[in-house]
Amino acid sequence: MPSPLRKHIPYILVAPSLAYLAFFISYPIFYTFSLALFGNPSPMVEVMTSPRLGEVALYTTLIIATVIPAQIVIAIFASLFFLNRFRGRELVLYLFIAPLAINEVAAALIWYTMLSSSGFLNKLLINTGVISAPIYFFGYEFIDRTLLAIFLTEVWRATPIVFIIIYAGMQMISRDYLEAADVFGLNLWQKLRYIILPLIKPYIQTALIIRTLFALQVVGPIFILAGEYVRVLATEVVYWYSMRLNPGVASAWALLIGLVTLLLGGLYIKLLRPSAGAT
Amino acid sequence: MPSPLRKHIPYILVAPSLAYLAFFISYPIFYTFSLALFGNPSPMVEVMTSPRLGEVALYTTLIIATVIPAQIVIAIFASLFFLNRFRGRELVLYLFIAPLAINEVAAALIWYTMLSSSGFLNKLLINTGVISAPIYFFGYEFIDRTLLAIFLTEVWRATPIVFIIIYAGMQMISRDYLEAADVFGLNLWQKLRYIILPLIKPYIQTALIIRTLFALQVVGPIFILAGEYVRVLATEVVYWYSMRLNPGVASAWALLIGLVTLLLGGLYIKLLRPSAGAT
Amino acid sequence: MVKIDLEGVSKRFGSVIAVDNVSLSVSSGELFVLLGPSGCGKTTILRIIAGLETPTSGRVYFDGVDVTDMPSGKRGVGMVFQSYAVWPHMKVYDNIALPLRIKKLPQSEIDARVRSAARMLNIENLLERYPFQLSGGEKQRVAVARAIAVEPRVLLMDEPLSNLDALLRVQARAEIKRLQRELKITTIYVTHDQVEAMALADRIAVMNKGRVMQVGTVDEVYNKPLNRFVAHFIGSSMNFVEGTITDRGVDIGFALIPYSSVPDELVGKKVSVGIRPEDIYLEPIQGGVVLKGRVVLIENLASEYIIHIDVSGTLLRAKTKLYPQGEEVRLYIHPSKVHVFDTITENRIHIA
Amino acid sequence: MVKIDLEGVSKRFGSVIAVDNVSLSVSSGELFVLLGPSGCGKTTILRIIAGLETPTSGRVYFDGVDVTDMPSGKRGVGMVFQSYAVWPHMKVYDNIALPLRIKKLPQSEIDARVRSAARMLNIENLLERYPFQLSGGEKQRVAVARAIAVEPRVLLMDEPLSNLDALLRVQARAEIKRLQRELKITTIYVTHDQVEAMALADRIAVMNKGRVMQVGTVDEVYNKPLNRFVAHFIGSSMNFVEGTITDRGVDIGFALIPYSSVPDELVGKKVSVGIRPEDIYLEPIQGGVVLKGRVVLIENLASEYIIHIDVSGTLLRAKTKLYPQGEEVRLYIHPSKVHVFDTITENRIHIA
Repeated sequence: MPSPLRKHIPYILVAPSLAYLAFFISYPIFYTFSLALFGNPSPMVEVMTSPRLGEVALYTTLIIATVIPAQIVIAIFASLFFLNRFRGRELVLYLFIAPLAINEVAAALIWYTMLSSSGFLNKLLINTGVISAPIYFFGYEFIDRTLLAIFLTEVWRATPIVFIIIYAGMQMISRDYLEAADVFGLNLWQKLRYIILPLIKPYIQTALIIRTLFALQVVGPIFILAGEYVRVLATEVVYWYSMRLNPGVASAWALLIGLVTLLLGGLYIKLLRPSAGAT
Repeated sequence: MPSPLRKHIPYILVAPSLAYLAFFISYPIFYTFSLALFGNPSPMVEVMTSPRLGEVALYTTLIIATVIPAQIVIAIFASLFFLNRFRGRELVLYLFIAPLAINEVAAALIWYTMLSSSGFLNKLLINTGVISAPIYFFGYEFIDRTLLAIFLTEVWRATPIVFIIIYAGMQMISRDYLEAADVFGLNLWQKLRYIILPLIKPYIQTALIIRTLFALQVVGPIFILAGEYVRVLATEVVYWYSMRLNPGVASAWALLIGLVTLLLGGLYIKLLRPSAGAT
Repeated sequence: MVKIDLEGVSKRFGSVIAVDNVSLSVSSGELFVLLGPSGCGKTTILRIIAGLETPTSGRVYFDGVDVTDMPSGKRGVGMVFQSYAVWPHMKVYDNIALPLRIKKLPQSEIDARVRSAARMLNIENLLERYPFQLSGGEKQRVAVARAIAVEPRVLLMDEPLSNLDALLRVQARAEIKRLQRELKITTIYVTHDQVEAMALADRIAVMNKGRVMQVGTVDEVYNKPLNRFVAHFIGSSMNFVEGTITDRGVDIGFALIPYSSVPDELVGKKVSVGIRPEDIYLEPIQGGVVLKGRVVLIENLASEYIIHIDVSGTLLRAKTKLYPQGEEVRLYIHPSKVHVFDTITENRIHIA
Repeated sequence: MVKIDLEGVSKRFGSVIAVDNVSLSVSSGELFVLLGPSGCGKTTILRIIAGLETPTSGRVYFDGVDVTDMPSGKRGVGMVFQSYAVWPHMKVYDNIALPLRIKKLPQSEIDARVRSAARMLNIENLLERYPFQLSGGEKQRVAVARAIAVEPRVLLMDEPLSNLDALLRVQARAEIKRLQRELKITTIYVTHDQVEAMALADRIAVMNKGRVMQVGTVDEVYNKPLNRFVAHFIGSSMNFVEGTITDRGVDIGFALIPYSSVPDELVGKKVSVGIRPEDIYLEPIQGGVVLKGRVVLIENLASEYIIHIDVSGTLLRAKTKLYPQGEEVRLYIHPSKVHVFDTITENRIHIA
């Protein structure tokens, strides 16, 4: 068979894949773009000048800037913990990542129930005499506490995925690097600072990117825990689409999510450039 | 420092992790169990004898049994495609996994808009003269087509994650195994059947487990595309909790999701036992 | 059994030239070794012959037939990979049988061939094992069995012994040599180990930086290395001393190595002089040049010593069975065992 | 410089006994080599001395002080890992400096020590490079520099040359030997390569299956191996022939190796007779026993030949500089170069 034909075989065989890509993936994406940008006035312009933008930016930033760092720190310490071989390690590990198996909406419902005025936490605190009246977490007046509830729910639900990434990263560190550190007298904290953290940088980066991506898309838990009074980018999409029946503005918010994702992704890649040669 | 004390240092250092595990992870899980099992009548018994169970089982099975195989097949062919080095490969690859960056609810809204009676698809088909009246995808009378819409949305939205897993698996196959196949005269299909598929079995298994886990938790898209008339396990949780205000029955459905997940996970592990020595 | 010819074969990867205009002829039934350091292009040449790479330019012929664009599977080659590439999910039997099944041979023929190959490699008792149950040496035998079971016209081996430990390597290389003698398949063997190359080869091609430096028998490349690279790479690592050609021989500063018939045009040329450690003696030899030196280090290898000697500031290594008596020693070298290379071109200068 | 003693050290991993009741004494300033095949426990012993493993039983002493439970970082050891373990995210300078910074040495002292170690290993021009920019040989030097910069009481080396190619390995081992002679640090060196072990060692401990088989100088382990394992492992792989002790010597079927004073109680014992390839001659030697055989394979290593000879059905390998004339050859062996081992216990039988 002549060489040029052989070279084209892979392309011929995968023509269906390309068609799939073009129609099935690209079309819906461009459709969203056109909905968001074109119109009179352009929905995108509408969104960028709307008074809701500031509020949305505030809550989105607040949630992401507290939840994600907390998850990374917890995941790093949990990974250090699970690197030790101990009895029952596997069981504890499965327990730790169990929340992965629970739907985000169900997770929010569980925490809503636990933190509600007649929920477990208040009962416990009242029965032990720590407080005399229930603490209210939900409602427009208690927006700080609602944010705390969102924080707890998100940390509970999504830390396992961060943990899995960072744990994988730590397992990839050659044992020799750590043993060399032991031989040369580094203690646990010095090992963490000088050896482990620099070496898992690429994994922290991956975790940050994935978590930011998903955190920007959380809708269900926020609606459940905060109804309409904590507005973030993702809830705006649903709000404008389903309640205000305005696909244009909804698409514009969706596009904003995409832009913010790309922006933060780029930022992480720039800031957490893996140290030369660390692999 | 005497040896026994040194051995316990890791445990002492990680006591906070254990406390975190016990209170933050375990408690909410056990809480759900108790809500689901205890009561008079036990919500679990109520669910297992309810007439909705059959319907829920049917639709849940139908969606999972069509969506996931389709995703695996698409992911395998896409991975074969992306193993070829060609110009612009990276760009096409990013485009292919782009739907990952789109919220499940937003994805459902996009497809709802495209498939609605006045949406893009119907306009296209009418304008090109293929049909004269719009095809209705949504509404109780068109439940088959609604299921098709759910299928399309889920395949669009979640195939990238399956692709990433299977592509990673294919990249792990030593080039030598494939080149040995070339030297010894295996063609592309023989390579796929005798070498590639057996070697990526563990990755197919992982993809199946992860996808089943997540597919069982999809709520938003089904509510958006099918309102209340396609009932699956996950939507029942929300329905009983939010609309019927019955946390017990909601917890029982949630527990069922957990059980089905474990059951299917075990089944995959049993059926797709990696071939001896394949690593 | 097939004759293989490479005509002006080059291969570029991006801006890297892996193989640079190589022409070679491998005779029918010969065991031909491609020897060189890593990155010298020897494996790329093997892969081009196997059909796993397409050359950027040049042609490959099997018995005069141009196979440059023929797919690998059609060429009738058997290949043993460095990693063995024994498919991990199949039993040994299936590893050997799969290429035969693909050819749609009758079941009885397949079984006969698998068992015959297994018998030849002494792995009949391993046929029902999975690769992960095998040692490195056993995997290597399976890989060889798979390659010969297809009854190839050409057998290609890419460093098949490099993952074995030293003792096993010495045994396995003798087995490969015996097997090749028996089957008489044209065999091309790639290695970076010069001892292995010498032990196995009918002929050796010594390669460096994508080019063939010298093709010849073991004695040719060892006794008459055509350039400094071959001299350095073959045999235990050579001592090199800078010198100048005079009308009476080669002046290496601390001694004159006498040659009777030095052509006039060579006089004054700067040269590198190579002397193998085994050609430096601690006892007088006939016609030998004497050097005086001081012992700085002795490596005792039990059956011989490697003695590091400082001769007027130059460090020479001598391999000898004699243990030096005292620090100050006399060394003897014979002019016929001295290799002279042009310092600039690094090519051998024939001088006697 | 410190003296190291191991007293009845054992280490189990689950049900596997990696080290089995090993007692050793390493003298102050000595270069002591632990030699054995992979899995023999040599690395585990090194790691126990380093403090990276705690022995299941037994004690480790540095100059008489029990350090068994002392954390690794407090022992004052420098270690060179097989993988080098040069931290990939730090420049060479920082790799060498970090252990000194941890000790809170003044900046000027750190800089002086880094530069002095770099000078000794000839890597001063690499200090600003990252490890991925280094070759294997350069990484190995960095690892050694890091280990000596901490001015250790003991230097531990775990197969530091096993990832280098053959030529470099031969050079690097001479450098390590010279460096150790100069610094006089007590050094324990682990390797599976018997040539490397012999070239380097003041004394060698030959290990197998977690036990020490023999401790001695190069000449002791080569000339008087205490058991069949040591005989097989040291030197080029030995020929073994089964035989029986008679009152006149050892009967190996096709020949009688004569000994004058055979103790009566040994007569009739089944023995394994070991003869090194380099102790089989193709030309007559004084007091030699003659064997007749047929050449089956010749490996030409240029400076010598390995000749495979069939002697009445037994295959012997001879290493010689003579090329055999014709297929039928006579072989000569000397009774003093024949090693006799009890077939059952595999221990050496002293016989003359």
